[in-house]
Amino acid sequence: MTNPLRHLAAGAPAPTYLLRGALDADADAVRLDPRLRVVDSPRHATVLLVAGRLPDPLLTPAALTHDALPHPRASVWWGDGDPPARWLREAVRVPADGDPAAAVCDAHAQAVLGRRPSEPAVGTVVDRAAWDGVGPYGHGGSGMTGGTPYGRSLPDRDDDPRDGLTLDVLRVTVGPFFSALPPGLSIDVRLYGDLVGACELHEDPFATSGLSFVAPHAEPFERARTERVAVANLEQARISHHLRALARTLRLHGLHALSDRALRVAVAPTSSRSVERLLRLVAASGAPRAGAGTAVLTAEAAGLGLGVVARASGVADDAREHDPAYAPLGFEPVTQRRGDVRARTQQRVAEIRQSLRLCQAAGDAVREPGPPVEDPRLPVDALREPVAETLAGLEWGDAVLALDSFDFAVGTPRAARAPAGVP
Amino acid sequence: MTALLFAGVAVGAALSAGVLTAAVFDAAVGATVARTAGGPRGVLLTPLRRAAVVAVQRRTTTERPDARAWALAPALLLGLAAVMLTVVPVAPGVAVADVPHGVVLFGAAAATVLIPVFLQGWSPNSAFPLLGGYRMFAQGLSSMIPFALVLIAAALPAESLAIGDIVASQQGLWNVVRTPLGLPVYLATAPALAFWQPFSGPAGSDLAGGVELEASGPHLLAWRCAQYGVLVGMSAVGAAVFLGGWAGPALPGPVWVVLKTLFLVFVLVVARHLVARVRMERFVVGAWVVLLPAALADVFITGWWLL
Amino acid sequence: MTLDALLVVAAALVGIGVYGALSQQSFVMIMMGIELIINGALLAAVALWAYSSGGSPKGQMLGVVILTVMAVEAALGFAVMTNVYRVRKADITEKTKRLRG
Amino acid sequence: MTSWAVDSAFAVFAVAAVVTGFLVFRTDSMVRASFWLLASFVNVGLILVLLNARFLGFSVVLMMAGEMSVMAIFMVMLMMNPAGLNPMTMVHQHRASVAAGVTAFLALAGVGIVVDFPDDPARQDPAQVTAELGVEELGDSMLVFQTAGAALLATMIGGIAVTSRRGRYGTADEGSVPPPLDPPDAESAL
Repeated sequence: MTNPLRHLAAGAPAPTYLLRGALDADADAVRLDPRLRVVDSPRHATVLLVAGRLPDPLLTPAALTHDALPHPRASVWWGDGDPPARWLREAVRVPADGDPAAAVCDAHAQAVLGRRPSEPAVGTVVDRAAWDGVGPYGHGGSGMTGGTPYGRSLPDRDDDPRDGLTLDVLRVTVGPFFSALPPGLSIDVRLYGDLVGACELHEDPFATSGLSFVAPHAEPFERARTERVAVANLEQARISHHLRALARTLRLHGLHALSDRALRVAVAPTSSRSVERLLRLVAASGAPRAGAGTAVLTAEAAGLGLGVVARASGVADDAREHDPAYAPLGFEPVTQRRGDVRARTQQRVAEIRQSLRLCQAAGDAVREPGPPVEDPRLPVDALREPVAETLAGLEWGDAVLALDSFDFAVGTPRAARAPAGVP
Repeated sequence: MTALLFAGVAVGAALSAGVLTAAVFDAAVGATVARTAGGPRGVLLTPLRRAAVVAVQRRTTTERPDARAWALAPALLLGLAAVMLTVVPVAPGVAVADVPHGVVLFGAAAATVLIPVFLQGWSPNSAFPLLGGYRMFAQGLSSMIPFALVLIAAALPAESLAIGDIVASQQGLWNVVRTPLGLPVYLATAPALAFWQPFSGPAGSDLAGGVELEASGPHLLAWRCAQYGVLVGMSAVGAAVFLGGWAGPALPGPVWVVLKTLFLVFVLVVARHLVARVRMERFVVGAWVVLLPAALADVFITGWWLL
Repeated sequence: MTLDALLVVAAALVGIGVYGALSQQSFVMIMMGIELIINGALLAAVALWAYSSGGSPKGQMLGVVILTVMAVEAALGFAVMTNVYRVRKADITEKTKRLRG
Repeated sequence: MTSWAVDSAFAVFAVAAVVTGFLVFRTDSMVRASFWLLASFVNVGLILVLLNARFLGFSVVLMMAGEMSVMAIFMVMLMMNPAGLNPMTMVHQHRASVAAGVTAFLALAGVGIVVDFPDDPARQDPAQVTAELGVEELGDSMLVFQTAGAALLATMIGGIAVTSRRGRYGTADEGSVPPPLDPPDAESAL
């Protein structure tokens, strides 16, 4: 087993598939570790990193994802307490405050060098009945294409929304671990070729299972409800939050290196110059200009209490406007008009710049608890149905970008976005 | 028979050297953009190490794939990349296949790239790779015609379809000046045929890898090498057809060929890391409304110049 | 490689094409049969140019015309098929009995 | 190239062209069928290259790669069984078709063998062949060439007109209903 190829492979950055659980936000720092490389498809990974506790409904999909990894494979359970599933008991364990990158790197080397046996399949294999058909040519149950080949019913037929041709429709459920969606979120889609027909967003499984969590960078928003927090801290947290969202968007645009850079700026304490340079590169890439006119959320539909999303639709709803701590800083809410994907991305970029200014102006000003906090995290439940409606009729890539532009924060405690209550 | 063997070795060597260099460029530019601390040793070794990981992984399979077509796809793509490299002349009269119809042969190979990419997407019997295959057809069919037209425009001054003659015709003035719209249109369509970012929709991250999604192990390694190979082949022909091939001061001809090829590879790699993916619909509209008229204008401008 | 051998291959392609065009129910498959027939014709035309025309360029011209015919056939075939499918929701010949009028 | 090399290459390409052409109608999967057809065309293209008609040969490959892509899309779009997971046979008048195919083959092959074509092979080198074709296209046969171009233009316009959903009298598919699966019913329904 000591052949040079395997040694070379053992030294590579470990290709890791991230099973995004309650520690998803903490995993942003892990993504930047040069010892591993987070990949988009479990087929390309050797290590499955389970980042934090998973709600019960996600355990079966998690096992199936585990089985999609090619041999040799290993999994790492990152979190405190007992692993949520039996198959994770044999996995390498790292406590929540440990160093998952080192563990992943080690597990990768052990697996590749054959020092640790590759993990067997753990998911329940659904036995699809072999199907021979019943017609004179074995061509199906009823008519030309009846029957349920291999345990799946045949696709429906429906008129194509663009052209009116009656064609097959594919019903698929995407998620909960699809790398382009928020963690744990699944959507049911009717695909007309590459066009999304009716679709439905599932509920946030973390919130419904009572497994809500607070990302470390969002802690100031939680504390600000009850404690005194420096304004600069709050605005730093906001910059970090928006940069993380921007990093995810860039990844969807195929700009992985730029996305890593955005994440690096988001995770480390930032100087306004490095943020400004990053934003210039991002603007030059054309990514923030994408999605004009797609997934429009009108001002009426957006309503109040949606933070960034509402402001991108032209609703000047910002809790900071009525916050005494912000009054001396000359705060004015920034808004966009159109409420489409482009407006939301540009709103985010504009708010990063605004927060940079506020940070500098604030000095060591402190915010007193009391008035509602302007929290950038948007729970899924706030917009589930309107978002599903805006996705209908988009090409799949546009739909993914559109969903991403809302920047849903799964697992957010329900109190986080209290209705602003300001007309 | 020895000549054939020699040709095979030459193309194989050029292909592997090209693929490796492109991968190193990719790692270097990526690390610079991402501000990753790595150092030159890391940049040189990382592509090799990553390739080694993929090589030691075992293949996975899907439920009822078309195994033969799936296995064929990377082999076919590698073959096409090799065909593209055979027609590149490195010095007057020196090419692995100095055929009198080099441009047409290259065009045919570039057009055929659609087929292995679609097969790679269709064979695994999985939804997202299939969507990647559709995207490749939409992208490839709309970029093929402008791609072929600018090549024809570049062949006009040479009055020959042989790439060697096209290079020879540029000794005074390179085609990048003489057919001014040629290189821009070429650089907008060649990466589309090589499904290379910013035209990476067929293998996009919104499809979790698209046509690559279900591939793993040596199959994936061959596939990725083949993609780099196609990229290098397109750059090599682009350098010969638009940048004067072996022409250049001081250095010997073959060195210029390599340098110009690497320059184009570098441009495409930088574009990969700094330009966001072009939406499918936007690309198709752009190809028919902007690139096709531009390519036709290129043909007319060149013709007018020659008259 | 002789003219006879080439013409036999071309005839085989035409024969398969005729079989396909007549036996298939699906419009697309019928078009495939027609394509094969044209393919055979192209081969025969170029073979005759190569072996018994003294290299007259007119023979190749015929090849170019055959390629054009192939393109026209495919484009119009798909167009008509799309329209029949749109109007009659039929993708096989058996479903278009009403075309008899 | 030596003659035995050409002969053996021809034998390979010829057998491959015919076999892949036959497999088009022998597979359950419509996508596979279109790629078999592409393989048949590529092999014919290679035979054309052997015959020194290289421009035509490469053009066939270039054209067919695009055309078969479109064909495959239509297959996935309109056919009930694009992936071939579902064994099926969709043929009618099978025997008559076999007879017609065999007859066509025998008749044409017979004509090819029996008729004594003039023995006057082309002797130009490949580059010259293409140059002559170019001169012919824009010289003596310009009218033919232009007609082909006009025909293609007409095809494009006609194709778009026929496929377009929006027509002069409203949408094309207004009131269209899927025909019953059983043809006799379709007759009686009228």
